[in-house]
Formats: sequence, structure tokens, C-alpha cells
Amino acid sequence: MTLPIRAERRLVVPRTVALTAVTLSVLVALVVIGIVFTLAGIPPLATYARMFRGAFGSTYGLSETLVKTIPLLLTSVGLAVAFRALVWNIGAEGQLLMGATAATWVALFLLPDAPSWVLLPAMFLAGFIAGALWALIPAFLKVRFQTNEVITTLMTVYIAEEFVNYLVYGPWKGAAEWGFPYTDRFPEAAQLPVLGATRIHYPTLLLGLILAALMYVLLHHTKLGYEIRVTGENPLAARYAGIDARRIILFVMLISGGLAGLAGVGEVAGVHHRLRYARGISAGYGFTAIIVAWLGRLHPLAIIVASFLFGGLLVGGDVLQVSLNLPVATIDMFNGVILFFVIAAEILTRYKISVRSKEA
Amino acid sequence: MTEKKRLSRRDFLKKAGIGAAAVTLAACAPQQTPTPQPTPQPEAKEKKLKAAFIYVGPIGDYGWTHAHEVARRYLEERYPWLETTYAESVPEGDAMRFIDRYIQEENADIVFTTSFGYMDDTIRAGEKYPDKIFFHCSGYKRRQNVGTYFAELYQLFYLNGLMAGALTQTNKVGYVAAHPIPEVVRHINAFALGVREVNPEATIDVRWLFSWFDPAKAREAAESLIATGVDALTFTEDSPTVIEVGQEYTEKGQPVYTFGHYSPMQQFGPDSVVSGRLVRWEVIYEDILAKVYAGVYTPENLADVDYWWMLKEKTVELGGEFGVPINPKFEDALKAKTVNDPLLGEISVYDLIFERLKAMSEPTVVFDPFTGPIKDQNGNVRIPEGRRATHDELWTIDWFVEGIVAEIPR
Amino acid sequence: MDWQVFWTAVLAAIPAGTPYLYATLGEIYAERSGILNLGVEGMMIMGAVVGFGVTLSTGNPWLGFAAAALAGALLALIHAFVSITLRANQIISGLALTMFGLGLSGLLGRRYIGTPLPVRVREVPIPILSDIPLVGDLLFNHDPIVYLSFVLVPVLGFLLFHTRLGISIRSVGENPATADAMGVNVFRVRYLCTVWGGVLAGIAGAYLSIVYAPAWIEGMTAGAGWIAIALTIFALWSPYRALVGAYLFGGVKVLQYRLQPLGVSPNLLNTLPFVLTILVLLMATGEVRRRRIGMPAALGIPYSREER
Amino acid sequence: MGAETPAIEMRNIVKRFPGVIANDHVTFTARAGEVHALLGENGAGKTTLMNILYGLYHPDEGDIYVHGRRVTIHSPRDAIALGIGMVHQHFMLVHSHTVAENAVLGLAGTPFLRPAQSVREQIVALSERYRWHINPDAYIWQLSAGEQQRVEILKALLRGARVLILDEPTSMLTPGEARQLFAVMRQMAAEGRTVIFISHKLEEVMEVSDRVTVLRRGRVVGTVATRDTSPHELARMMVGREVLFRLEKKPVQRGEVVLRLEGVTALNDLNLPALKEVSLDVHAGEIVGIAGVAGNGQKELVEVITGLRPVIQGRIFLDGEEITNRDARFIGKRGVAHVPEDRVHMGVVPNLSVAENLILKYYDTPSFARGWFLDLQAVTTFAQQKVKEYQIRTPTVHTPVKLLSGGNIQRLILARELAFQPRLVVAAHPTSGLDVGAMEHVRQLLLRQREEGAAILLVSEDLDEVLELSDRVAVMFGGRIVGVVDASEADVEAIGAMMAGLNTTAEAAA
Repeated sequence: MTLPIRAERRLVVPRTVALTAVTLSVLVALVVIGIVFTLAGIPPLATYARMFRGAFGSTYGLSETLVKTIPLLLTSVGLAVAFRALVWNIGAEGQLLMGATAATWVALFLLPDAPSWVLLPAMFLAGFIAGALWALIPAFLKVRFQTNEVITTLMTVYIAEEFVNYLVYGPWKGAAEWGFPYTDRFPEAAQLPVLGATRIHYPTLLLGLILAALMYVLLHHTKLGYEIRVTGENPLAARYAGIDARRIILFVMLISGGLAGLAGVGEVAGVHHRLRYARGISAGYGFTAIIVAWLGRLHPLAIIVASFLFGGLLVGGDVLQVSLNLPVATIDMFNGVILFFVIAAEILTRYKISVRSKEA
Repeated sequence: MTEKKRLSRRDFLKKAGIGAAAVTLAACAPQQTPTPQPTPQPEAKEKKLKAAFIYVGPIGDYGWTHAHEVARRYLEERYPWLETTYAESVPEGDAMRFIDRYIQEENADIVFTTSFGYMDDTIRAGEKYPDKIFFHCSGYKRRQNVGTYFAELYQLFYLNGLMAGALTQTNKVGYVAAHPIPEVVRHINAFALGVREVNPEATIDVRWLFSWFDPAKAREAAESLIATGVDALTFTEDSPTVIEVGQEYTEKGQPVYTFGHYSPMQQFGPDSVVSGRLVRWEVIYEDILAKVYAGVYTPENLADVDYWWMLKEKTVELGGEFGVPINPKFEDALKAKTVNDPLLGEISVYDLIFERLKAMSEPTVVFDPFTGPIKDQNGNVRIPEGRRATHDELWTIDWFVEGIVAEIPR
Repeated sequence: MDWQVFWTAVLAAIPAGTPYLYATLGEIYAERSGILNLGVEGMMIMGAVVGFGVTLSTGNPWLGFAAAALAGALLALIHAFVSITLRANQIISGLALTMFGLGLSGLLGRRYIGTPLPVRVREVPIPILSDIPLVGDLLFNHDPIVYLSFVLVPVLGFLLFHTRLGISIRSVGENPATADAMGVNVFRVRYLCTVWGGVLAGIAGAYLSIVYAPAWIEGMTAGAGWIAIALTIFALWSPYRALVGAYLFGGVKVLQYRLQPLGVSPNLLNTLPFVLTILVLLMATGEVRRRRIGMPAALGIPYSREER
Repeated sequence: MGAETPAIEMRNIVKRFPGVIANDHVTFTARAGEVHALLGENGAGKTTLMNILYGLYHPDEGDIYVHGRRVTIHSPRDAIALGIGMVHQHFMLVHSHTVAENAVLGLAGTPFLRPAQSVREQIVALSERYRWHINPDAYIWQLSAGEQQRVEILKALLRGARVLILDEPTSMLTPGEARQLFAVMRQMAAEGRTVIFISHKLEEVMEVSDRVTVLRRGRVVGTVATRDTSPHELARMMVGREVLFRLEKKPVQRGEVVLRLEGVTALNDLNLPALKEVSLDVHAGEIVGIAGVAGNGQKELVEVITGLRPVIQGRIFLDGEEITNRDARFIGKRGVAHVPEDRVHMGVVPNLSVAENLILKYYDTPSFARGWFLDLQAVTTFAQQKVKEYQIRTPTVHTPVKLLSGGNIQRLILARELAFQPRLVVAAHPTSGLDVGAMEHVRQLLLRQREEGAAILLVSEDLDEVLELSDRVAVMFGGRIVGVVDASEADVEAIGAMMAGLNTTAEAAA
């Protein structure tokens, strides 16, 4: 017996279908989570309504959503470039932390007395370099020894976390912190300005938007971007065309690591104003950014929207904690389920589903 | 803390009609604190008070956060006028966001922030919302609408140390420690002081977990200590794992003596748990909330309100279970071991423990473990003879006393 | 480090490595059939929370393990559906599975945090054999789950290399088109292996929460699932080598605390398993390249009959 | 069994793939005890039809009868149960397994434990019956193509195949091996089995089959008894016109040496020597064809010249400049065009547009790049021009290449590779799988390059094509060039012998 449904392969997925599919998949994901919620005794609709209001329904909520958008945007735009080249950088979380660490080093140890206009750019530069270098370690291993970068990048996350912890418990423990695991507070000059009474450190937000646009130009209007896309879509053809895949791997890892590093700078210079233990600096932005990049279909401009939505989801997660006393890990579940449906929808959009009129 | 501030606080206490108690033996309590008073019974009012709690860990960690949560539930039962809410596992960098949400969206009147790492955010919140009340647990910064509070355990660690020192056969005592922060260092030191007082031969070894709550790590750390010959163990970690390890070894015929931490843990190791440390946060919360509700505490007068409550205030209690200061299984062993105390003469460790407990529980605390001379690991005298360590010294302690063979990671 | 300390570390390495062993054996089967499942961490953590919850409510740890195996299997089924039936990207699907597992386990587990288990799974010394010096402690004084793993390794090794099912599994992972043409149901074999991988990952997680910790803690797997994936490569997809790798990692884990007295920063010691994972991967990758064996040729590539 | 109950009957089979109808109401009948050839050009739908019979594809419409009984074949397992076996053009073998392990794969009735042991004796027995020499414990990767094919047939026989489908079985064989195979096919037909034999080669169809069914563009042209027909008639049925197209090959003055290989040695993907001290010259205005059974080093030869595979010994020169172990880009920039064997997986990037694919080799040249940026306008203009010039059928130049048919993809690759007057064209199997029109077009393009003075190295499995296009033919066997002959004087028998490694006495390389 066959179902009276036929699936025909589509060769081109129209943009509207793709958009509908992404939207639908997020909605279906919400329905599925709603079922889980119902089973767990949590009213789903009221919960979603509260989450939505919490994230987008007030100036406060919106501003917090933007605060979360910043690291997601920077990180996921970088990851999109790597993923486009079929390089699986799963280690953005660690690269972000290394960026934060380098910025802290500049702010507290290298140029503590420099004026803001020197210090802040120096911090961003250092953060970019540190994130990029950290990403280049697995990139180098991949290029030189063909190790699987999924595992190595992930391992570098754990190593970076322990390294940050080592610093804040050890050599960088703040003199004014009574032995607690934080560095001293950054000098005023090392703190990013914020928008009004919010916590939006707008220079980083602008940087993210500019970089998203730049990455768009890079991917679609430059030779290098062309090489990245060829390598990602068909590595064999890249080899055939004489594109040096190793150079591409190194480059996209450098970019994705560097951008994650910038996100880390934003967090310490814009939000925390000090370095603290790893889990305190980043609430898993590096991992959430993977989904954001995928939701944005690896397109830098679409990722801007996706970052904002996921920023909202994270803030909505606060509502879960604050108003419903749910564990913060619940948000991971949202991430996982949404990701499942997004990739499933991506496959399904390749088929045109129609009801068969008659059984042959 | 300056003299002027002290006075002003006393003034405040008088004005508040509570009356100054016999507090100020300058060198006695490490820090003067609001004295426990009969809690003012607020008359029935229409107005409700909404209190929000921000926790750093999960509410069921069986340790720190769990203990606060037990207190929160107790109070919500107790006071019909009180409404509470909480957020668990809030990263230390994120407290401000949650405070904002509680004040702006949930209309909380008072916010308790229960981790040291929330300190700066709590102060900033105080500035941002000057008409709200904040209490920060374990910090040292205050302002007119931000008070601080802490239930301190070092006296109990010292008493547990006396027991461990008396019971160890190998003269090796172990400590599984969460994070190398002053609070934990202070507790290790207090424990070591107790051990060495009854057993100057004993050494104290430490393993650092870098986690407040991780049973798997705690197990590995405990087993690694036992492997080096340790047979008495205590810990700062929010699970009963170390006790379970001790119970397993004891059952296998290799006795390991353990001490419960924060919650009643004797049930996890009936043959291994000698005693432990218990905390009653509700004592502090009750006092604070009632005073807030009665209008005693206002957003203007908290700059000097610092609770640093211990045995005397009955905020902490000795034992592996409430009401059982020492597991009866070990009473005989503790009674059999005697020491020579300069003041009390030849005395069994069992009696010594209760002498000390009494001395530390009396309204005037006549004994403190951190009384000089106390040497550090290198033999340098850190606290000279006859002097008690001050509150600030204990708050910032970053050195180990003599007898500890481990290092503080730097 | 004296002999006693060293020997106890060796003994402790076996239970510490057991979760790695189960998870790695499962991933070996999934990968041998051509399915890369990066969701091991998610399946383990779900196994941990479900195993703990069922043990708590029934008082029977074996029911707990059974439920954990089922939970792992159900999660693996999601991955199987997405990557086998829908032929989606297996890397992303696996990541999604890990996130989903971490999240759902947090939600399910919130009521278990800090709750002690009423029952314990204890060592069952095997009479006579456990009295043999050294060997007795090493091999015959463990809990039943460890014994089961001692049995599973040769059984799974034999099954993979010397049985009809094993030939089908390896063929599906090497050359699914061929296996299909020879009448092997590629989809069924891949589903079977992926789900079996989930079963073992679930047991691995439950071992942590029921036997090793024993407690429920959010995120208690702490990267063990990822280490299992690296160990799969280290093992060159052989159950026998998995045993070596798992105990090696178990040893490194327990060694962290035994090395602390040497004055090395505990944070830096904590990085040991992760650094070692990278080194192991380097070694294994080199070996795979040199010997051109091991890695299933169709690993991670979706199979579609009409797209060959 | 009634003489008129056909072993296999397929009625009105329709199979659609995106954009094409592979089988358009095909009806096909095969009897027991016959060798039935299924003849047709590449892409005529022969293999699709047989894959349906073998359960690999499901027909969109139509019925299948086996020994008169209507059946639904969901999978190869069903087909095997019905006594149908198939040997694919690309062998369905697991290379890392032994012969016996491959034989028991999916074989019903073998014991669960150590199943490979149970079939060893049967393998030895079958091997003796057909005078094969197969060691059941040998690994597949150790066997030659001919031996692998025997393993495939053996597998089908072990499964009790009464109907055996052979998909282009001679394409990987030397002429001698092919004759041995034909003998086995006749033997099996004599045993009462049905042998269905897919081919596009007239001679072998005439030689071995009893009946022939001809397919063209997805439809059946007709079924005839071999003895009642002629190659001429079959050719007309196949291509749909009276005479085969004859290429007009103008005489061209042979120019200077463009490509020179001196003792080149290289390894294959398994790190085994695949090219052994190969020396060869290709001159301007000359087509040198490489003949040989697949897997004798042709692929590696192409790859060392185009910079895709390292040379471990020896030197390669282009126009006198050494290009040994230079990368593909360096070599491409010096005018080496490469028409790759695997055109979809290597020659194009399916998800990128026609225009983007057309600049794959040139995106960083001044024609299309301004500093770091691509000149998208120039790219589009170039693409539009090439689409027109090479008659690439595509909606727009921005259409993804994956939407194009095989012939159009090959036109696109040629359009790109030949765009800038290459010095050397390395064409690997440039016409395989193309329809007749596209095939002619490609051949003409190659001849035109020759006339324009390019040197051309042509690798093809189609010996006729090699002989027809080339000026000289080099025969490869076992990683060596075993002989170079002038195409006009070539003796097919002698070349066949060289391909089989039997005779290396032909004149030495020029």
C-alpha cells in the first residue's frame, strides 16, 4: 500500500517556499514544545504569551533582546562563513571566551591608562586576534593532519573555559575582589557606552551589523567569497579549479573565530566590565549561534533577523525562569527542537508534495 | 568599618525601638550584627509584601541554594502577607537583568541576591531603584537600601575538626573543596584548627573541584584522598557524594569518617557521618522580612545592616541531622580520646566539643577558633597571640594554617 | 605517586571509564552503519535523567537502566528519522539532538535535583575469583553494569566481524548501494544501529546518575558524549580498541585529583581529557590515513536509492 | 513450463525522473534459455528498466510478470526471491570485505554465526564449473576488474538466479576477457537461465545474443531475433536514422611538442603504484587517444597532468616548462583545459549558477575580477555569450547548474575549458552518458581544437571513439603505456591484445 501522496523532487526551492518552510518549522517546533510543556504541567499558550511579552512587549524586554542579539549576531555571521565552506566550527563558544580574555588583558594589563579611543579599538583588535588564533589551532590540525574539526573545535571550548577559570581563580584574580574569582573592574575607558538606561552597548551592535553586511559582500561579491562557496558546495570542483582548500579552511576559521572573539569583547567591555569564570561570561552564545546561522540559512543578512529572534528567545527564557521558575536549560530544548524542524523543513522543501489523484 | 558608622547603626537600632543588645566586644564577634530579637509581630494589614530570590544554583542542589529555598518556602507558609518568587541558576553576570525584570515586570518590593557574584549588580540595582529594598548574601558592599547577610559556618567546621582529629587513625584528614575563595579557605582553616587542636600530628589535605555541585568530581576527589590514606573527610560541595563514598568504604571494612554539609546528610551515611553543619536561613530571612514589613527597615536605613550570624543567633546548628549534634555511634570513641586543654585540663574530646559549642553559643561569645597564635603553612605567625581574627581578616583570608599540606591555587 | 595511589587510580579508572565505554560501543555501531550521530551527549544526559527518575520512583535501578536505554533509543530514533529518512545533514541533526537532550533533561530533572537515591548499585565481588591478588580487584570486584560491559565488548566485536548481521552492518556503512542491491535493507540496518547506539548511550548516562554519582545534576555528562565520539575514531571503529580508549580516559579523569598535590593548577589539569582527545584524534587520524582502514566509507553520507 | 510463458514480462513501464521520462511505456519480454540483449544509446533507459526489474527503482506505472505471475518488486530482496540477479556496470562489491563476505551479504539461509564459512565450498565449486579461479578469502580490492565481475556473477548464482541481468558487462574487460564472459553467458543460457545483457555495442550484441530489444529515448523501438537482423538495421533502430554520423577529420600539420611526460610514476588513492614510468609526448594539432581497460592508470595519468595528483618520480613539461607537481591553478593558467571524467562531481558546482560555473577557472583573472571583488557584470556578459556560442540550454545564466541535463553540463564544461585558446586539452571520457546529438557536438569541438593547434589527450573507454578521433593511440595496461600506434594503421586485435597485457611488441613510444 502506498499513501495517496506523491513527493516529487524540486530542483529549485523558491524563496517564498524556503521562507514559509522556516517559519512553519519554527511554529511546528513551538507546537511540539507546547506538548512537552503540557505533559510537564505547564500551560503552553500562556507561557508563550509571557515569553513573547517579556522579550518584545516592553521597552525593557526589547532592549534586553538587543543585548542578547549582539553576541549572537557577531558569532553566527562568522559561523555562516565557515559553514558555507563546509568547515564545521563548533567551537565559537571558546573563541568568544578567548576574545573576552584578550580584551581583558588589554584593558587591565597592557593599556590600563590609555584613553577610550585607543583602548576600545585595541581591545576589539586583540579580541579578534585571540578568537582567530584560537580557531586556527583546530584549523591547522585539519589542514595538516585532516583531523575532524567538529571534535577538535569542541574540545577547544572546554580548554578555553578552563583557561579562563584558571586566570580568574589564579593570576588575574582581582586585587579588589576579596579573593573571589573575578578580575578587577575595567577602567572607565575600557567600558563601552550604552544606549540610554539600557544595557545595549551600541558600538558592538553597529559592528555586528556592519560585519554582517561585509560578510554578505565577501561571500557574494568577492573572489574569496566565490572560492569559499565553491569549496563548500563541491570540494572536488574546488580542487579541480585549483582553489587551495587549506587556505580557505584557514581563512574561514580565522574569520569565524575572530568574529566570535569580537562578540567576547562586547560581552566584557559592554556588559560585565570584567572577566569572570567562563559560564558567567557567555550563556552558550557560541552554541546558540550555530542554530542562528542555520536558521538564517547561512545568509548574513537573514542572520541579522534570526539573531534578533533568538535574542528574543533567550530573553523569553528569562521569563521562564523568573515567572515560571523553569530551569534555564529549557531554552536548550527550544534550540534543539527548532533546529530539528528547520533542517527537516529544509529537506522537505526539496519535494513538492501533492495528493495523488488516482492510484496507478 | 569606622567607629562613626557603628554609632550610627546603634542609633538606628535605638530609633527602631529594638534596643541595642550586648554586642560590642570589639574583638569578639568578627563583625557586629543585628542581634536576634523577638521578631516583631506585624499586625494584620491588607498590604502584601513581594520578595524575589535570585539563586546562583539549582534549588535542589542539596546545599547552598536548596537551603535558601527551604527557608523561602517556610516563610511563605508562615506569613500570609508574604508572596515570594525565585529564579534559579542565574549566572553571576546576569543578576541585573533578573533584578530589572523582578522590579519592573513582577513588582517585587524586596530582592534577595544569594551569591557573592551578584554584589555589584545588587548595588547598582539599589542605585537604580532607590525606593526598593535589596539584601545581598555573602557580600560586603552596602548602601542605604542594600543590606547584607550571611550565615557563617566556621565555628561548626572547627567543631567537626575536633571530631575528625580525634577519630583519625592514619593522622590524615581530607577536605574536598569547591572553589578556592575566602569563604572556603576560612572553612578549611577552621576545620584544620580543630583537627590540630586534638591531634597535632595530623595533616589536612585538600582537593579542589572548581564546582559547587558536581557529584562525579566529588567522588573522584574523595577517592583520591582516601587513596593517600585519608580516613576522615569533610567537604564544601552541594551534594552528599563524599558521604556516600565514606559510607561505601566503611561498609567494606575501611572506616572513613565524614561530616555533613549544609543539609541533613546523616541518612546518606549512617555508619560514616559523625556530625556536620546545618543552616537555618529562615532565621535571618524571618528577621529581615518582618522588619521590612513592620517598616523598621526602609530604603533609607540599610547602609549598616549586616547580618553575620552564627551559633549564637541559632542560624547554624551542629550535626548531621537536626537535633543530633553527634552521631551516637561515635560518642564512645570521642569520649575515649582525651586531650590536655590549657584551661579545661584533661578532658575528653566529647566534652571539649560541648564546652566549645556552649562557649560559642552564649550571648557573649567567649571562644573563637581564630584566636592567636595562628601560624600559616610556612610557620609565620599570622594572628598574634591573644588576638582574634577580625571580620575583615576572615572575609579576605587567602592563606592556609599550619597542618594543611595542600596549596591554594593561584 | 606511590604504588598504592597508582593502583587505586587504575582500579578507579574502570568505573570512571565505563560510561565512555558504553557510549563509544554504541557510536561504533551507528558509525559502522554509516550514521554519524553527534547527539551522544544528548542521549546520555537523557539516559541519566530518565534512569535516575525511574530508579527513584520504582526503587529498582534495573528498571532505571531499562528506561534509560529506552530514552536513549527514542532520541536516537529522532536522529535516525532526520538523517536516514529525511536525509538531512547529520552533523546539524546530531547537534540538535544534543541541545534537545540537554534542555529536556533539565526540564524533566528539575524535581530530582538534590534528591538521594533510595537504592544503590553496589559492587558484587565474584566469589573466589575476587580473592586473587590484584587481578581479583581489577576484574572481579565491580558492579553488574561493569561486568556487563566486559561481556558486551567481545560479543559486540564478534557480532560485528563474524556474523551475518555484522557483515550487513559493515556493508551498509561501506557501500550502501551494494548492500541495497544485495537485498540488505539499508534503512532498517541503519535505523537498528542508530537506535542501538542510543540504547548504549542511554545506559552510559544512567551509569553516571545511578551508579557513579549517584545523583541527578543538570548537564552532568559534561562533555562525556563528545569524548565518546572521539574515542570512536581512536578505536578505529573496533569494540576491542574502544575498551582500551575508554579506560585510558577513565584513568585520565581520576588522575586529575591524584595529580593535584603536585601543585599543577586544577584548572589546567581539568583540560587533560580534552587535550588528550585532540591528541588521540591526531594519532587515530594518522593511523586511518596510513592504513586506509577503519573509517566506514559512507559515514555521514545519506543514502538514497534514486540518487546514486 | 509452457514454452510461451516468458520468464520476464514487463508491460507499459513508465519511470519519470525530474525533468525526464526515463522509461515511456516500455514493454519488454525475455524467455528462459535465451541471451537477450537490451540495446540502446547511452541514456536510452536500458539501465533504468533493469533497475526497475531488480527492485532498485519503483515504476511510476506498469506491471511486471515473472514466469507469468504478476509481481510487485519493492526491493532487490524481492527480486532475488523471484530468481532475478543483476550485475551492475559499477560492481556492487564492498571492497574492504572478502569474496566470501561479499557473497553472503544479504544471502538468505546462511547461518548467523560465521556465515562466510558456509559458502566457501559453493564458491569453489561454482568457480570450477565456469573455470574461474576465485579464492573465497581474497579481499575485493586485491582483484582485477574481470575477477570482480566473476564475483558478481557468482553472487547472483549463489542466490539461485534464473534470470541474470548484466549491465554493460564488457566495458571494464579486455577483448579476451569479454570472450570468456560470452562463453559463460552461453553456458548459463544452455542451463535454462535467462541472461539479459545491456549494451550499446553492436558487435557484441550480434555475437552473443539470441534476441535483441532496442530502446531509444526511453521507448522500445522493437524486439528482433538476432539471426534475422543485421548490425546495420540495429544501428538504425538505435540512433533513429539510416547511417551513423561520420566525423570529418581534416588533416592537420603536427606541430611542436606541447605535453611531455618523462618517466612519470604516481600512486593511486590506496597508495599503490598506479602509474609506472610513463613517458609520452603530445604535439600541437594532434589528438592522442588513451585506450585501455578502466583502472589501468588512465585516471591517475589525467590527474598528474592536471595537477590533481602528486608525481613521485619523473617530470612533466608543458611547452618546455616543467609543471611537475605544480598545483591545478598554475597548470590551468598555462593553458591546460581539463574535461573531467566525473563531470557532475568535479566539473561543476551544482548549486552555483551557470554563470558562476563558467568562471570556475577564471574568476581571479582580470577579465572578471577587480582587486578583491568580482565583476559580476562581466561575468554575466561572458556567460550569456558562452551560452549562446555553445548552445547551452538553460533558462537564464543565473540558473543553478544542477537543473541542466548531462549534455548541457558537458557543453558548459567545454565552453569554459575551451574559452581561452587552451594549449592542451585533457579530455576524460568526454562523451560518456551523452545523447547522440551532444556526443557529436563534443567530438566536433575536440576536432576544432585540434585544427586550431591545440594538443589533445583523449581518454575514453569507447575504443571506437578513440580510434575515430585520435591521430595516435597509446594503450595503457597496468600503469604503463604498453604501446603507441598510429590510429590510421591501428589493428583492433593488436590493440585488444595490448589492453589485455598480452602483447607489448608494438612500436615504441614516439
